[in-house]
Amino acid sequence: MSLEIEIYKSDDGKCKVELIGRLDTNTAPDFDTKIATVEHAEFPIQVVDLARLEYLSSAGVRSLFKARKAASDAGGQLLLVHPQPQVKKVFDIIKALPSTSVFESQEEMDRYLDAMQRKSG
Amino acid sequence: MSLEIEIYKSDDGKCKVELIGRLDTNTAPDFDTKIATVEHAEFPIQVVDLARLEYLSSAGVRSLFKARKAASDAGGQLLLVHPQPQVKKVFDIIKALPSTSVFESQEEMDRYLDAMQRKSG
Amino acid sequence: MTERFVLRNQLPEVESFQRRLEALLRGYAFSDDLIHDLSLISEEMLVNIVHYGYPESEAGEREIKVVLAIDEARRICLEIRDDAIPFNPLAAEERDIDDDRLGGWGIPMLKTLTDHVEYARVGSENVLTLERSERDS
Amino acid sequence: MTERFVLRNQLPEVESFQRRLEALLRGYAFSDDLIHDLSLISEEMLVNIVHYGYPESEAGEREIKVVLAIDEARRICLEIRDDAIPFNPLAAEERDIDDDRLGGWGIPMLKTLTDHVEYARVGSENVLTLERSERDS
Ligand SMILES: Nc1ncnc2c1ncn2[C@@H]1O[C@H](COP(=O)(O)OP(=O)(O)O)[C@@H](O)[C@H]1O
Ligand SMILES: Nc1ncnc2c1ncn2[C@@H]1O[C@H](COP(=O)(O)OP(=O)(O)O)[C@@H](O)[C@H]1O
Repeated sequence: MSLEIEIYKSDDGKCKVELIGRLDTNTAPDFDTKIATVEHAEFPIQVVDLARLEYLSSAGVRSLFKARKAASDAGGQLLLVHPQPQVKKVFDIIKALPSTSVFESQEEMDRYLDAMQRKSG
Repeated sequence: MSLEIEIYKSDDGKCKVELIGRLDTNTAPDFDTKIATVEHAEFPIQVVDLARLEYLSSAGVRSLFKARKAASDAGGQLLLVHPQPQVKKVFDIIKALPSTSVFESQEEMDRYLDAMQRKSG
Repeated sequence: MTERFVLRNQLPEVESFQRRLEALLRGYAFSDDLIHDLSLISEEMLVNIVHYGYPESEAGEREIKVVLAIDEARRICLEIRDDAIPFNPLAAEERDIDDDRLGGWGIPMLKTLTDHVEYARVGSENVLTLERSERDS
Repeated sequence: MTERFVLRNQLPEVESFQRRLEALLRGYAFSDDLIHDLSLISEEMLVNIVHYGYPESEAGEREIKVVLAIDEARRICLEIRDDAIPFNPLAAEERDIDDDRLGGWGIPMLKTLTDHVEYARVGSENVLTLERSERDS
């Protein structure tokens, strides 16, 4: 009935955040605090892995959006991957979410990042 | 036609290695070198994520086994997760592989690790 | 069957209500999908009441009443009653696409995940009644 | 159809053969599963020949010949011919379960992933012939 947050970092500036459990009114503040510890300069691309997120309420959505905005304000990106059915349902209600920020699979995300890099490079 | 190896580490001693592409005669030496850089004392549990591994030959199996043995010799563990069908097929041929080292999902692996911890704690 | 709950206006009560609601519906063999949706709507509506309905100074001192009813057709009716400031979520302005506020999702969820919703101000109370049955998936 | 390949006894040749084999079979609309299996067996057998069959000092100087044939029934026949030291993989000792060597998987794969395998020593050559058709999955 709670949230576990695992933050993994690679030597080459990739950061992956795994959310396990529920991101809701109760647990969102903990997510806010932990995601804020990831330096944007060092980790411009932050991937939030939702594979084990069972429940997302609007308080959680708000936290994800805040983190996404913080990343993009700092010139980086925060991407979401592997939403499960209940979580996908919530994203579907929130139609305003750009399709370029939630990816079904890591492959789909890789293709997006590759395309982006080709454009900017 | 090659292998990408992404190594992620958490502050609390978890290490996740993502293999993308092919682990075969050509690429196994690169895996051997990179996995050897992960300190067993600091990261007793190493998780190798096979979600994006498309091809595994016996040279790759040998490398995974070597890494697994190095981890257990050092008192740690190396676990494999998310084998795709072609990779699962290879593991099936190698019946000797203990069922406690390849997991279909992260949840399954978590349950195993929890049970282990309860036993030892 | 009808079940009554009384919650104080503070967040931990919302969470424990959700757990009880989920367990109860699970006992009636409703689908994970339906249980998820009702739990989610409950969180959205109850947290809003706690956050916006009462002054900070009265936190934990007021009561929110919830009635859960399941009829023979397995239609679920949830009634949420509070004596907070008048607020009709159905009359609240629709969020528009260009809206760049980070929040404001609770009410769209209420509308999408229920079959029918009604609001009434009855005396000093907000009464929100919502219905939901199993959906084909 | 029949296609002939000549490889030098060095690892990069094995990999490029695999790529050509995969492309060719893809052109014939074989399943990913079958293509995977034949590519895998090829790697296993050809790498073994390169590693164990020839002295290190002759690396890259000898030829391994491969013939791929596909018959009307879409049965695939792969013949691998080398002039390395005599070695019959079918006569090689079975790995046993308690075997704690880290390797030794190439030959079990050969047996599992083909429908039929034959070995012959013909003059100074090892001739390994294997057959494989689509399998129900
Ligand atoms: N029970 C309530 N009492 C008073 N105002 C409310 C109530 N519920 C919602 N509101 C108002 O409606 C707005 C939209 O609510 P909602 O869609 O849940 O999004 P959010 O809570 O993220 O702002 C809130 O910001 C608040 O101003
Ligand atoms: N072409 C070959 N020529 C000579 N010896 C071979 C050949 N292929 C395999 N062998 C022998 O058979 C053993 C088992 O081969 P294999 O099952 O592919 O496993 P591995 O190569 O991992 O040892 C090898 O260790 C080697 O001694």
